[in-house]
Amino acid sequence: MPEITIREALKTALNEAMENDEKVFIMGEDIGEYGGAYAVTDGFLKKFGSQRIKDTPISEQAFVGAGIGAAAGGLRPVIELMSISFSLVAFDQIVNMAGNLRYMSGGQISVPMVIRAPTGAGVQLAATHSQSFETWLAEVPGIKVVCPSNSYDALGLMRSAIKDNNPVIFAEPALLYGSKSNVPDEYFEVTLGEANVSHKGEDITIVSYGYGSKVLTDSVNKLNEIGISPELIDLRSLNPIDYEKIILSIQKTNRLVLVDTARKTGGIMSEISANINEKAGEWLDGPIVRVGSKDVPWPYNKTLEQEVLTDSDNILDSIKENYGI
Amino acid sequence: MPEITIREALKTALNEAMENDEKVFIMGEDIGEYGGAYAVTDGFLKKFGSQRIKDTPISEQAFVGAGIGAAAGGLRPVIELMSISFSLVAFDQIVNMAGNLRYMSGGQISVPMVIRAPTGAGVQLAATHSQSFETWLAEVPGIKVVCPSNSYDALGLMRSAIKDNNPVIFAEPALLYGSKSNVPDEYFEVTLGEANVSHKGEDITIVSYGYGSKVLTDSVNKLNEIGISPELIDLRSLNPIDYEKIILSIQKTNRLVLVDTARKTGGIMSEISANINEKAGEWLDGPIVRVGSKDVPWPYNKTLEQEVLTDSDNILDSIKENYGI
Amino acid sequence: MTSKEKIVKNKSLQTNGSGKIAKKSNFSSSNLSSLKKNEHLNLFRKMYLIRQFENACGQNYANGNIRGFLHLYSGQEATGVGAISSLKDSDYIVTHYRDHGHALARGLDVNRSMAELFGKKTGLSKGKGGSMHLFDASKKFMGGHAIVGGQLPLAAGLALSQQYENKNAITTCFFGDGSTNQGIYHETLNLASVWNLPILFFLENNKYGMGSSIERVRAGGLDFFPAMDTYEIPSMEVDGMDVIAVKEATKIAREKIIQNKKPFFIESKTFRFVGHSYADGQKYRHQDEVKQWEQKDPILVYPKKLIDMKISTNDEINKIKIEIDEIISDAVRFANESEEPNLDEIYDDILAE
Amino acid sequence: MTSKEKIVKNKSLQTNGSGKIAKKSNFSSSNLSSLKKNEHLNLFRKMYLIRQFENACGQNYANGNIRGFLHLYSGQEATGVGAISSLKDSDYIVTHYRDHGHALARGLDVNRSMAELFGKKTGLSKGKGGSMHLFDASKKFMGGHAIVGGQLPLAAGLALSQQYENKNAITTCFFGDGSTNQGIYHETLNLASVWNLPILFFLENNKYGMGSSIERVRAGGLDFFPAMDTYEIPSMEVDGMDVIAVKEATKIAREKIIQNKKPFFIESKTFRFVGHSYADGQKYRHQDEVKQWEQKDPILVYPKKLIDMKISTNDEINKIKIEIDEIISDAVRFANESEEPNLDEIYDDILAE
Ligand SMILES: Cc1ncc(C[n+]2csc(CCOP(=O)(O)OP(=O)(O)O)c2C)c(N)n1
Ligand SMILES: Cc1ncc(C[n+]2csc(CCOP(=O)(O)OP(=O)(O)O)c2C)c(N)n1
Ligand SMILES: [Mg+2]
Ligand SMILES: [Mg+2]
Repeated sequence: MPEITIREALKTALNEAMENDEKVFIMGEDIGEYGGAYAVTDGFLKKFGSQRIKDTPISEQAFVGAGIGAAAGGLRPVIELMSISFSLVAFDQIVNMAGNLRYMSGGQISVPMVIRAPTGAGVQLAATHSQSFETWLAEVPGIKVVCPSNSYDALGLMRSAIKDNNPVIFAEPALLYGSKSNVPDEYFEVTLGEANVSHKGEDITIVSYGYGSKVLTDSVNKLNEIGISPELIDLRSLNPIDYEKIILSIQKTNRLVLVDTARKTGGIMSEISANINEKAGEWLDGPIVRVGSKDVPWPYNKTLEQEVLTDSDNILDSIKENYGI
Repeated sequence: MPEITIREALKTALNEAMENDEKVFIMGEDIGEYGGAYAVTDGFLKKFGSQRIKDTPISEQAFVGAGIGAAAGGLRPVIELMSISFSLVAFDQIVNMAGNLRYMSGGQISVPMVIRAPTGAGVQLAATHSQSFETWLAEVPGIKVVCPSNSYDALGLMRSAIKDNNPVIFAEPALLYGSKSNVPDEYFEVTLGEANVSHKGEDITIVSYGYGSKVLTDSVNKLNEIGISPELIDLRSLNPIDYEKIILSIQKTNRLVLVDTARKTGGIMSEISANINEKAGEWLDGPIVRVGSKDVPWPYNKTLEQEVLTDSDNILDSIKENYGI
Repeated sequence: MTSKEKIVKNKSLQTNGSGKIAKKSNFSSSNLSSLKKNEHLNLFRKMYLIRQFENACGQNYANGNIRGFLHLYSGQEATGVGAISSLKDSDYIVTHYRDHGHALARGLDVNRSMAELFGKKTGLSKGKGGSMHLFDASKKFMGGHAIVGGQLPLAAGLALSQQYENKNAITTCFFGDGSTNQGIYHETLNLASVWNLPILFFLENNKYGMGSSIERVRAGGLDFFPAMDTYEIPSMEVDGMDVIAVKEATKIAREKIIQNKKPFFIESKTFRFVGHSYADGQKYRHQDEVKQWEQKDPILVYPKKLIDMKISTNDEINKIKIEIDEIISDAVRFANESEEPNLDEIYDDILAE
Repeated sequence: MTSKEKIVKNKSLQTNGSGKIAKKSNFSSSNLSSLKKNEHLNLFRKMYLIRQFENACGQNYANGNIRGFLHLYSGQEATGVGAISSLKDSDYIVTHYRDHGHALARGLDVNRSMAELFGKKTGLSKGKGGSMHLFDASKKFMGGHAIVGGQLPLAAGLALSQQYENKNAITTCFFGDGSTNQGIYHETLNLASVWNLPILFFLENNKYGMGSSIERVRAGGLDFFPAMDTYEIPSMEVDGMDVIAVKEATKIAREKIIQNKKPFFIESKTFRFVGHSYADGQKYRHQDEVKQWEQKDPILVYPKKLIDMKISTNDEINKIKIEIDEIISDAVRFANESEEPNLDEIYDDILAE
């Protein structure tokens, strides 16, 4: 395969799973006749029929809950939410039901289900439509959470997510559906929970994921220009988090920058910062620096939104400021 | 006033507000005829009538949303949720509506509303009923969050919360309703956002809130016994967080322990750890230590639940381990 | 199928003998003759088992062996037992936190049920779930759910899996009157209807959601089943204190679901004789009302009828009672003597392999 | 009041002349004579203003001045204008993301509305809200809400504040057919009925929720108003393409709400001529259906009738059009020339003092 977009990667993984496993089906709002709000399932209804491509009413509580039930009954639902912001109306089902069902039943029930949803700001959808609730969901013990930043990961993670026997939240950066990158022809999977050292470097470890990883890629040159060689880690998985890879990297660089395009406060990076300080603080020569979007609701205006959203300048400034470069 | 329970403190504050401000009213499930699941509003229906003490259907989305609307219309609703675990079914209204309404309208609308809810584990209610979602809500920019650990704070914070012109989540530790402490006769308020140095000490700063602060109080003696003089800070407010007081204290003690009885991962303490490391890491002589409940769903069995729940032994062990005492 | 057709089919149900609104006289214990003696005694056995189980729960809550919230089913036995006796082993059952009755009616192990309430390792959910979370997946008993209304879409999803795999089976979801005020109830009814899921919505209308009488918190009166027209779901009302009536209504409902390939709704009018949970002082209702309903206590009325109609004898009934009392004290002993879970079990059962 | 009484009151509405289900002929533009000429021209002016505003929006979306999601109201003008013309200044209005029509009908500043869509400092919400979040609290226009169904309880709460303070006013909440599948819709209907809130539930049934025809995603057929019986909320259906019909229906509804102190529900049958949002290719419906509805385009039909019936003249109509076109180009110019917000405004308007 040549360069493909993340949209195509997701489509490939979903199509494959639908072809290979009859227990896989897809449901969500306007995924069938409309073709999906972000066109990921375009053409699927025609190919797989309405029993396996299920258009739902605008009832997130009910169809997320029905997904959980279908999974408990042995199927492998893939559920699309039009935005991870809409997960809030189904939060009880996701957190309390999907997250606790196995535990409350003493291990009797499995919930092999994927919830896909576009996430993040940057397209001027304002306060209610630009959020990143995967950072909350990543704190629920019984739920796995992943977020790809490129087509390889999108394809590999989705293959693993659909095969996984647990609820997996699959957060898709809304800004990246059209972003292209190379994907090999041979079959591969990306194991859930494994981070990726996406760029080798010596001076500083920078961790991010999803759209943040994309922003980071743009920062590499700028950092090189001022003589810094960054090592980039793409988390890919927000729960579980691959602390091993992060620690291995800071043992070399002794510096850690955590970048998120979700809001800085309360994000997954706060958790990583606290944990690395506890587990591996002795390896660090300076403070762990978090760079995240500003702690305000998302504004509609483009300039304001861009001001709030983490960009490569924010990363550079933070590094300069904190490491006195 | 002599010693009163937190329940009585809350009752006092609510009663006072109802008497002094006609715009204040209370609504929630079974707060009227039943008297409230935790009896905080017992007797109120008779005194204030059904127009101001509104029993609601089991419709958290609708009555939380109606509270937001009533507040936007100029009233000052106090809403009771039977458990903060049930906030999940109304999460969209709380986070997206209450949290964003002012911003989205360019500052035209205020939402002076209090949502009260028992929080936390410890009474064997199992996975879905023992959670502490105030830690998530504390990350929403447009919402304030407080949590008292004693009767003085319960009374003073509730007075301020009802007067505040913003949505305030008032998390009440379920284990502490019957816990007694002194409250002065004179009128006082506790400013939202101000932490309390509840115990002066020299060697180590320990921060907590709510039931965690209660556990801490029990730890003081044990720490004294092994020759450590702890300074205790009770956050009282989870958003905003009083970083000034924390930093002031660690400038003296150079050591920081963060204690939460909510789950360790993703809690407010991760945020504080990350922030203090960034803002004041140079004052610290050792790693910031978080002590929190274990990262598992809450089990029903008492022994298991106690094993998950943070207790004073966990705190002691962590301090010993991390500071080599 | 257009929605017009759907409506017509519903309507036809009214006339084809089964009745959209089942007249209570159609299914009542006056036609006791439809069942064999053995079946009658089994129904009584189950109901009495539940009652005594609940009594034992109450005692063991009072003495601290059981903790957390305890919601007893006493008074509603005819509903759970009647309904579940008409379901097949291949059918899924889902219910809410007031779940002991359904669990025992389904035949879940009495010892392991009690042990779960005691929080023991031998409990159905290994002591992790407690009273509100009884599960036995091997018996297709899928909980025990504590968030009001939260179990409804779970049940719809299980029904979806049955439909998807062409199983000749249904899912029955029990829920209370209070849960109809959760939006998820309406979302699920609509979804189930639009997707023609093989699900039996089983409302146990005991007139109260905790301390709230439905008259105070619900628009639309005291009956819920008429609103099912809105969702094009055929519905029935049944006297929930009459085990035979409930049994027959459920039998018909199950047949309709399988035959018409669409959901069905039963509203059972019933009553809990006790408080919402063990702690409830019941200030919100008169004891008169409770007393009146106690006249219909299936544990008293049903065996009396069996004896009156010479289907059974006092001795036979007493023998069953003695047997059951034994089973219950064994269960309490089993629960008491069972081991506590190991501390490290807190980390088990979070994620599947 | 017991629920029985409530039902009776609803029923009486059917017979007291106002009609539970309003016959379309009762309120239609054939009785144009009920209004003064000036009123007619104002209705047309508003509808045309909205249409031209939307056309300008479309252009400015295409050229990048407007971003995010843009949901146009074209086709539904008779509904918004008719309804809001019968409301009083003291009434609150709440709506969803398809809000331009309601905002302009309410008389929100055209320049500041357009500036909001351009994200400018002079916008109604200072550029923070955009197309989906128009607000003008001074005109009791309380948004513009982008989570489907999310605005319903907000409206109920505003109505509660009016009831609580004995204001002689109501809250009108607009919402789409798609939002009826959100549980919050049902929760709010029940709450409003139980609490007798002065709220007008105003459904704009345009047959589609994004790409989903109600026939595919809703049980219960094409009409929503009959289900209001379930909630004991009196209801009416109205031809949403007929501005006079909508105006009169709303007038009656408002009177009923004030007089009977309880909610009311109007279902307006209408249609959006354009896609759900600007990006929508409309694969899910035939252009034939759109064409058919365009026959009823109120921007064409209504002035033609006014001219035919000699209430107005071609010239007068054209004069209005020219005026409005001017207003719209002024608004676009205003929006274009307005300043961007300052960067530090991101920190404003989060918390109140
Ligand atoms: C979302 C939610 N809100 C509130 C509660 C608290 N609660 C538990 S049971 C109950 C009453 C439910 O009544 P009903 O559905 O009639 O069932 P019943 O108890 O009568 O069997 C309430 C309010 C809850 N568990 N979940
Ligand atoms: C909870 C939620 N789910 C999904 C969406 C995405 N969405 C926005 S508008 C819409 C369709 C709503 O249709 P309807 O209520 O009929 O209003 P209309 O657009 O026809 O005016 C959908 C699905 C959303 N905004 N919120
Ligand atoms: Mg009930
Ligand atoms: Mg619509």
